[in-house]
Amino acid sequence: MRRKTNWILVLIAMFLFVGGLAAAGGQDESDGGKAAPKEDNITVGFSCAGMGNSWRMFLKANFDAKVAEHPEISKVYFTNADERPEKQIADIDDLLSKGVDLLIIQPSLGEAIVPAVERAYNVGIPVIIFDGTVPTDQHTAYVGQDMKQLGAHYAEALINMMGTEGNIIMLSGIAGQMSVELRLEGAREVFAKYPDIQILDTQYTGWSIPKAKEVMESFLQTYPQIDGIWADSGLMSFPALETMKEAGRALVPSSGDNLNGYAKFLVANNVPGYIEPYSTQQAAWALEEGLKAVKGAELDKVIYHQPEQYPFERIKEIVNMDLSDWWWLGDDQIPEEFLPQID
Amino acid sequence: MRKIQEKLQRSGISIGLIVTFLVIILMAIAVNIVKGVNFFSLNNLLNVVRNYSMIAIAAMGQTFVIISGGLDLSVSAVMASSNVVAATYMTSNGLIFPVLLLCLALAALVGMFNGYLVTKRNVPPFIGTLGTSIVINGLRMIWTNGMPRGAIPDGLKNVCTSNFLNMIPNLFMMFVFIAIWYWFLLARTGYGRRLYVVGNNPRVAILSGVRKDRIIITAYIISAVSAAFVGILIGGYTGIADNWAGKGYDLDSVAFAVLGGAVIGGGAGSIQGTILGGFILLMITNLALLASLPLESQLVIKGLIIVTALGITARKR
Amino acid sequence: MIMSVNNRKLRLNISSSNFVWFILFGLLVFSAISSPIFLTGRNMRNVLLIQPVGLGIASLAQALIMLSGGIDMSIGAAVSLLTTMAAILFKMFPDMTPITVLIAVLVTAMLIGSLNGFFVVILRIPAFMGTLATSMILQGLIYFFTKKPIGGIPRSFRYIAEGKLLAIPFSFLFFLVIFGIVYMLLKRHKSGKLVYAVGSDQHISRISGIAVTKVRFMTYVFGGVLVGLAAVFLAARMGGGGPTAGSNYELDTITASVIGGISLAGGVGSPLGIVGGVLTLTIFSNIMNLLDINPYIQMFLKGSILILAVAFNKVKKR
Amino acid sequence: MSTMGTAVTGSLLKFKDITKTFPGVKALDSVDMDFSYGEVHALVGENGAGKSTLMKILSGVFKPDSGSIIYNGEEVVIKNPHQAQMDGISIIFQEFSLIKHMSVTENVFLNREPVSRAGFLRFGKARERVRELMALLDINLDPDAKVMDLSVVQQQLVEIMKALSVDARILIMDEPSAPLTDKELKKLFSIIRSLKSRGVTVIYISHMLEEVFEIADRVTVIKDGKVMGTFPVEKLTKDNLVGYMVGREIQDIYPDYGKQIGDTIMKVEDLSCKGELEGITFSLRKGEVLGLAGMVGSGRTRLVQAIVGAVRRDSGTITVNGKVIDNISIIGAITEGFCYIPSDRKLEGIITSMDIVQNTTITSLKKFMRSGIIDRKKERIAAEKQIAAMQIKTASLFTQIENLSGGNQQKVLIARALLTDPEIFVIVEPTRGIDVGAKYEIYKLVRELTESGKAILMVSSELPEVLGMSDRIMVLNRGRVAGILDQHEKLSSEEELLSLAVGHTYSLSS
Repeated sequence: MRRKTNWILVLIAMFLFVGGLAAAGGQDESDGGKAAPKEDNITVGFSCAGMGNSWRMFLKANFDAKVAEHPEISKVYFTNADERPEKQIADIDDLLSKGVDLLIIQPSLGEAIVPAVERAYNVGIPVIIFDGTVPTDQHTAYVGQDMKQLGAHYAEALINMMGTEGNIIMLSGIAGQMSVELRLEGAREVFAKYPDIQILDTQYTGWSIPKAKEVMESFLQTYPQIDGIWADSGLMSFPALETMKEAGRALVPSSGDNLNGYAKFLVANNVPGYIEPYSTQQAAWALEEGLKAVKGAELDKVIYHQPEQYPFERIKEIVNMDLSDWWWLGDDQIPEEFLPQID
Repeated sequence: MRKIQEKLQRSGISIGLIVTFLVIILMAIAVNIVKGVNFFSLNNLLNVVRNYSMIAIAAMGQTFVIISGGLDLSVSAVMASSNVVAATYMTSNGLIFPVLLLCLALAALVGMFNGYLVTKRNVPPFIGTLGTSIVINGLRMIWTNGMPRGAIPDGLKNVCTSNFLNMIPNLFMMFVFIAIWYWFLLARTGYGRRLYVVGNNPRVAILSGVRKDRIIITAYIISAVSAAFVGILIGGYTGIADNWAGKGYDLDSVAFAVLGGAVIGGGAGSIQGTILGGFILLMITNLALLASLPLESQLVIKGLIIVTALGITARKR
Repeated sequence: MIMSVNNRKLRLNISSSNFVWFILFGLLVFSAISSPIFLTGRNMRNVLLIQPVGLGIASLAQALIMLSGGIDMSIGAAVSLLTTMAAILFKMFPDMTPITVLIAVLVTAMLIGSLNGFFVVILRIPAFMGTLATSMILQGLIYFFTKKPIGGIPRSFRYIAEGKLLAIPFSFLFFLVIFGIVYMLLKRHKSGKLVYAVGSDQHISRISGIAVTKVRFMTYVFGGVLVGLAAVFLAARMGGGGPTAGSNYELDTITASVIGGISLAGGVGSPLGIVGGVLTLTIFSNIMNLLDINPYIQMFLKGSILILAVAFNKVKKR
Repeated sequence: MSTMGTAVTGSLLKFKDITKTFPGVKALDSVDMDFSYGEVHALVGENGAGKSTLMKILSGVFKPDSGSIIYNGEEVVIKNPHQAQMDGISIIFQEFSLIKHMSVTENVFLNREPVSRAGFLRFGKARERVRELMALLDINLDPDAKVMDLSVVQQQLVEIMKALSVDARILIMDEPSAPLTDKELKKLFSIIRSLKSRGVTVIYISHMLEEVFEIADRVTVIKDGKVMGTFPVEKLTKDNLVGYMVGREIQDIYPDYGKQIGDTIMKVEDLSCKGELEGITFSLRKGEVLGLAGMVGSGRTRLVQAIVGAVRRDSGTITVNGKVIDNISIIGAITEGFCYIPSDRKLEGIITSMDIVQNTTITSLKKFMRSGIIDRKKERIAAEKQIAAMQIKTASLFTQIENLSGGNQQKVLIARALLTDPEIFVIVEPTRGIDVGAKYEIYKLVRELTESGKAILMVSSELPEVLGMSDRIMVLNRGRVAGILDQHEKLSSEEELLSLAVGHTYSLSS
């Protein structure tokens, strides 16, 4: 038995050795030049940062719907980095091995995938980044929303609703994520302009609803007067308001993205709030721009889109109280077959 | 002094835990003086115990597994799954109870599978339950496609967010009820006694006619069922189905139990210890929030508290 | 002679460290058949010589600590901290040479290892909780310095991951040297014997005259250094770092080690198995990407394979 | 017998006023002893008398509370086992100190591996030295075999090699002979003699007084942590030595038997376990002690395991009280009236973290439960009764069992078995590691059991014990019944038994 095992070991070792040699000897496919424009039979690689929440599912649904509009796309390869930069680097390399014509990247940790992005760019294909910056010149374009501005819009809308003086609390998602930190930064810059706005406290909630409620409960404990809630997402303002309601406190203005649960709560309780989506269209936008690049167009380095903003009156008009809490306000236009399956 | 120590040991609560508890009480007083927020105000205490109740139920389940010599890292996967299943099928108030039973039954299957891996296949619990948790998460995501269906019925929301006699959170009442049962099961029944024997010396257990595998599998079932129940409570508490409900509760529940005197490797641990250990960790979080400490200090303090409590206990042994 | 009458049974000699090679072999054959791209030079190089290196070195650290009877739950946070630290150093002192940064990272890593050693060995806190506490403390420390990811690690440093020496990726040589050292120390050096002995049975080691406390402490310190080396490679590969750069690394390294045949109870396993374990994980992820498998199904398969690999390699159990 | 009276050339080691206290127990009380160059110094005393503690102090495992050790004319402090080794003090521990995942060679040289200057291992050299040691001891083992694959005897030989591989000036042997066969014991003795002639001091701890008389030059008796005296071996007789040890003279350590043997209670027919046991047939009667003897590896352990359901049998029938019993689990065996008292108390017997009551009742817990709940008062009363009947010496019912002596632990195990109302006792090595006084009490207990009609199947490696206690003796040889000796007409001799066990004539006094 032992001899047999050794035999297999030797076989594997040989296999690895041959493979390694082949790998070492193989030339880099990258020639630094730009790939020739292509009009059809385009393969697309989509390296996503992670899956597993509704926003990402709608992002993918919008993306898939967009793919269907483009018959020149022959195949889409999709990888999931599970929020790990190292996995994403491997994913990008794997996609390059597949020989895709267009690479769309949603960075898990932008700063930590720079070399992979540069490698991809040097292969000569268009590399489009969205939902999180990658600090390198070597990509074709950044497509998406200005996250700092989004945070600032939330802050401004909050001040519009509550006035230029009062106490606010800030609720953020996962510490260390660029998109989270930029929203926070944008908001702080706005609040800094209003000396009578006092930021009572800022806490990260890890985008966990029970955690948000726990944090809010202790805020209510500590601060008798809260006039507004700045949250970087509906996922945080929704439980915060819910907690206030349970505690019997008067509901206050808040900000957030287009999570249907948040919108439904605002309307049901008739409390003013401001919604500006962090759009689930972004992957679709990136695809649209990327295809232009594949076909030979020159793109700007940064392409910002501004989605529709929803003041409270507008929310009341368009909210669909029958849809799931995890739906996204304004995403009704996605064709049925691409939607995450719903009963 | 030795007498006190022995008493404590028999009561299942370690010295380190008591010392740490006193330290935190002092911290709470300090916060009160400096920041002017009173930790001990009834309202705040009720808040703390409400949050505490859910994870503590899971941690008590975890305690059974740890005493048996195992570890259950599939707790949060089970929570999230039962949360999502509940939201999907509890379409009306009338269905709350049957669906609750369905979730608990499914969880029992998961626990059985964990137990099977650990007992019949000799898989290290760490890896076996980690594998189970990845599989369950995968299955759930395939099923929900990332977006939980359905909604939490109002009845469940009301039960989980309102208070008994307008004062004590219902969640806490449930916790107390379950805690008493679990304590009784562990300290007063044949099952509990045998669980300790199995965790302490599995060989003796077999030779004494204890059905070792059955005891261990039951421990995993208790843990999984507790987790599933908590998953549903989280649903009621937050009012929204969440694919990642209870994220991070695996390690948290282990931390509760170990801080409370359970030993990874088996044979020691108690419900009362886990309750106190968990309460200490929750107090730290709450105090940090009351004192407006930023995230970074919260993490460091939590780590240091764990080290202190366990370090003192280890020294005294 | 009476001695020769014994009841030693013939046993199937598939020890768990060998078992991983069966899995790996199966995976290789499956991959080679199912995807034409798998065997291309570019993919082979990525998957065999570059992608496994970071996890490989970190798993060596985990395996070393597991062999001594411990476990290290702080590897993820340590990798995050150390990569972030490298990036911060380059940002604050752009003129710093890569060697200086490397040394600074390794020294810090050693301190982290010592902290683990202090908690677990000196304070005698159970390894799982002690290192978990370290992990919390380290994560907190990162947030003290920065909440944002930090990039900008210069090309000279990135050579470690991207460079080539005589047409061979430098990353591979980097791993080979580290692996060689760990292997020699564990299998051919007295200190390795001590680690195995202490991991198998602390009491017996102690009465055999082994300075158990010292051996265990040094294992954590040396494990820390290895985590530092993994972080150096990852910083070079990622070109930056951040508070979540190493998330989940502790569980990945444990998974790789266990698949590679390292016992969670200590004292059993070979560093060679780690190579098998890490390659298995890397190739699995690669072939899943190449075959464009739905991420959730990937998750399900990964968990199933983990369970199967561990649950059914127990041929030798008597 | 002892003709080896080597000239005593002065003191090598002295204990002065050594005291050591454990929680609640004074293990050593002002011990003064001295050991000479090149002598074999036996240390005897009941279990728990403090011998092992004293030796653990000498080898650096424990530190004394007070007192001093004078070694080679200088006062020394032995901080840890490593330092003891460096000072030339080597020990064979009573409990195995081998690492089971490691090979023979690795174990022999653990922490003293032959290494190059840079610390790299020299495998060739280590193996070579192991072969030398094996040649010296006339052992035939694979130097690369894993210890976990070795039998108990083989492990003990590795243990001895490990101790001998140190260039020791003092060699402590704590019960080295327990698992050894006679031939190996003789070999061990000849090695001890040659060590002695090289000036090595051997401290020999044993319960087997025959051995002490054969090998020792001087004997020190310890009782309750105190030295009762040191005697040249020539001045001692077995009786007065036992007298010093237990504080009373024991005429006959085996109690008389009642000889009230009743009907057959169990019949085993043609029992086989593949590769280990073949065609075992015998019967067991009420009120009888059936001794089960045989060399290590003869299948004794496997046979009792097959009977109590710890392993499956491949064929054969077991009939208890006329009822045929299928392959059963241990739980089944307990309900059928079997009880099993294992030899390795620490591994298979006691539950270390629990108290005496809980240890006593674990097997019969059902009796004290009502719908799953333990009636703790009932449990305590039942345990108390047994503990009193067994005369277990303990401060409290709630003392952790770890803190009891070996003999008392064994009594707890018997009490545990009794609570299940068994009819057939299967006892393996009932007195392993138990001192003379306690042994007698255990024997008495066994006799009382037979008088109340219980049947006893007793496995023992100690020939005098088998011969003294058994009504009949079944001898196994290579998995088969070599013969059954009936002791009623006349007592069998050790020679008769051994010749059956090894399959040829064998003389003890060769």
